[in-house]
Amino acid sequence: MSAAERILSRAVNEITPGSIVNLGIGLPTQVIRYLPDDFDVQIHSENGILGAWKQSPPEAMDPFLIDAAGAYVSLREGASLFDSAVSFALIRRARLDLTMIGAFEVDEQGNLANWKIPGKFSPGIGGAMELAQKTPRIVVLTTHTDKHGRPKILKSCRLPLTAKACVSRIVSDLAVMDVTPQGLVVREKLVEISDADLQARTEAELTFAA
Amino acid sequence: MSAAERILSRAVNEITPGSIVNLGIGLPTQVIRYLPDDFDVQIHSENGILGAWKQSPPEAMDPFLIDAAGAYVSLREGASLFDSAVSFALIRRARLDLTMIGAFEVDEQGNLANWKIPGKFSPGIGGAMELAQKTPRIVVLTTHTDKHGRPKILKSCRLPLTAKACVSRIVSDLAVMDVTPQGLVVREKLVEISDADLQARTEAELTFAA
Amino acid sequence: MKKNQTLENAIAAIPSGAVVMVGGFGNPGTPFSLINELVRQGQTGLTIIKNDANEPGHGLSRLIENGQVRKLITTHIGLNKGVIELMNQGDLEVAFHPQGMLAEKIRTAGAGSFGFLTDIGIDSEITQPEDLLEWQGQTYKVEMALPAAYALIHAAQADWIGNLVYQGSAINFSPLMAMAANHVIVETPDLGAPGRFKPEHVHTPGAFVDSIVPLESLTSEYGVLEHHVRR
Amino acid sequence: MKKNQTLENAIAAIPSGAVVMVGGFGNPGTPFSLINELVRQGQTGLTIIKNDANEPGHGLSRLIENGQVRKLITTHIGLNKGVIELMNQGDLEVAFHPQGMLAEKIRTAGAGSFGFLTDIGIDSEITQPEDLLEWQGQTYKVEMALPAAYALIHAAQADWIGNLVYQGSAINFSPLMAMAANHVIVETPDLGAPGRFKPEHVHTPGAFVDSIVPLESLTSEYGVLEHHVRR
Repeated sequence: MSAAERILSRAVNEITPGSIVNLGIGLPTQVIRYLPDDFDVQIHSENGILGAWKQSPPEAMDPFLIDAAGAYVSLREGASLFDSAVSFALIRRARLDLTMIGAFEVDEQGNLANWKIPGKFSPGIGGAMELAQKTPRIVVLTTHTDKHGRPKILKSCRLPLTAKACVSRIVSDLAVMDVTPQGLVVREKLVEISDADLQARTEAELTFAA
Repeated sequence: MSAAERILSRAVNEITPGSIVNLGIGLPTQVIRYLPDDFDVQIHSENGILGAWKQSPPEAMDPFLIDAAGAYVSLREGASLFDSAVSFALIRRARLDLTMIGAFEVDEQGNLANWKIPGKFSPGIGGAMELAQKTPRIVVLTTHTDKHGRPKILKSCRLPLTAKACVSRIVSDLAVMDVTPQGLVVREKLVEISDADLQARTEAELTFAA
Repeated sequence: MKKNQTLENAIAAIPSGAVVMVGGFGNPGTPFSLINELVRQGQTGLTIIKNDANEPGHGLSRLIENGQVRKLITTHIGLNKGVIELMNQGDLEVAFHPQGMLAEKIRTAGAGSFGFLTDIGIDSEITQPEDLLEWQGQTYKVEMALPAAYALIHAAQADWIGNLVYQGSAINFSPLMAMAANHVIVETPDLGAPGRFKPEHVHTPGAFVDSIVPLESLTSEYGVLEHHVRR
Repeated sequence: MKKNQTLENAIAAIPSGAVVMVGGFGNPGTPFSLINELVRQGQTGLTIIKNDANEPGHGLSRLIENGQVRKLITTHIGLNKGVIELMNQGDLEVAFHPQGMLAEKIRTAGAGSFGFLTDIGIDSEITQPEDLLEWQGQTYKVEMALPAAYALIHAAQADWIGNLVYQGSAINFSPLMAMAANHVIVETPDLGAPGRFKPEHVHTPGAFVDSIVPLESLTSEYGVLEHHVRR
């Protein structure tokens, strides 16, 4: 299993039946492929969809129906379509139960940075800030380290924040960690790895649940 | 012809083809009965209708479709229905061409008072303030004097204003008057009446067009 | 997720003293069945937000006549002499707003915002000096958002997950209140399975709705009011 | 009243230097034909308000690549490296807003209001001290309304008097922009007579629309983008 597959196959278990879930651009939108076809969930897409579902077969693909990442989606029974003001009203009114979102950096206070690398990457903030600030539960999906092997899970974010103290849980390719008042607590490991080795790949201090 | 009939049958000529018109509670909503069936106009009702039309026959009456006065209306081809926020957005964005509205008092500066008689009558302001303040053209339909024979067309309104300097034209049961920078100018008389007699029933100073 | 509820349980969620929005402009959109159950259960000290007070003996007027309402936030009660009298006697506190301002205050709460800047009524007696804001060289009136704990809504049609469709002029305040209240209770005579609506025809997405009460049929109070028929 | 216009005449109404809103999130809702005509006519110094810049060689990106845009007010241009480069070189001024704030700023203009009070991004680097307002004991960020002289909109269906129906995820910013712009220009491949829509299915009431350009058919740029199909 690739790192991405490990993250996605674990992340799908974060979705509880009956919930309303936003999937951010990148890894999160791919979680939808891991959901059973009859699973009771409504996927929200910031561009005005409640009830988005998996990609249609090519002959049924609707060029006027995409998710926030530009992928062609289908609609479930009971779906609704609306304008961007209603879509973000739904976000700001905390009618979502869960948002899964990517990260450049996340830290032990639950701060999230995922929109700007000053001087390098600043394509705009999209819907991330409102999702991060207003969704009751944020689960970050991220590789544990960047492509150079440097930790992405930090003591304190160095990049401009998307939102403060917003993250509840981190699902990396190595472990599942919760943000708690006592810092990051490792709940599960997704690979064979020692506590010391996991800590070595993490800047934040980890607590290992008994 | 009664006073009301004189006002209504003259008022209907204020509606130009292709226009969007709001009819206020009272005399104005009755103007709709005087419009030819094929007349090109869209009647706006503040409770969320564009394209309201005459009362349906009893067998076709829809209890879920009323105008702002509570009367059962029908819809024309091309009608649309929307919520109260959109309805008043349309008003505040000045997408109406004309509002016909009733008055307790109107004055020579075009000030309008039609919502409150302190100590006597204050049932709330409804949609009047936004209609009066934001419609490009306001035509007041009113009897020239009140039921005690006192002038309703004044030098300066004494009641709390609905909106300042908003009225373009007054259609009374006696005359049609325009609000101009030089004060009220009589454009037409709707009954046989001398200039002096009309002035005697009017507190504001009238100018008689040549 | 099925949001179906009995009438009794749905209304029992509302405590005395609650702030409750009620949809409807005149009869259309008024959730008579939900209001009647609130009358039956007897919660008191309520603050009600509704465009109007309905007409004597009907809808919201019943709740007011029964002494359950402490404060009414509204736009116009001209069709209800009884409620005007209660207001004039000091037995009912009434706050009036221009209709579009009431709609926009509710919608602002529904958008998760806290207020908006307007010029409506800015030089009229409805504006107090403390409502005025000087900002970037201009003067505005600040209208604060108007949220509520509960909303009572009538929908022509619904599905189990809360998608709503309204009818005729019964849309009015309902979609705005469904966005603005923390707990949204809907009555409908026509409840069905998800998939019954084309997604672009849904007026209120199900995410805004908490419980749905199916009505067996519409009683006569939902019908044509004879005194509003022009002869 | 018929609002039909030719493509050429509709776009000729827009002068150089104008502020123009453009509907669409990604491809859906982007009025490619109206944009292409604006490229052909060559108006310059435009300020464009659009969620994104489309992808290189398509839609808004063509207008930007052609040097006609002075300033872009947007939320995310991550799918357009060429436009990011123009921004980084200083050849294009870009102002970013969180997506829901952009939507709400446009909608606020569309509601005839002047600004709103929010807490989004209030303690982030997108907020400057001069954006903050102390009001009734709380601190808010003031977001001002964002109006425009013109809006370019794609509708799936329309009628002669301007009633619009959108399709799929192509609704997005379009109804908000139709409310917010002073002069609203719509393209549609499916224009018909009034009466074709059920009144409760209309997304944008005709009163907000000024001119309608019928399209003979939809060109390939309205179709599926192969590189967004997951294999």
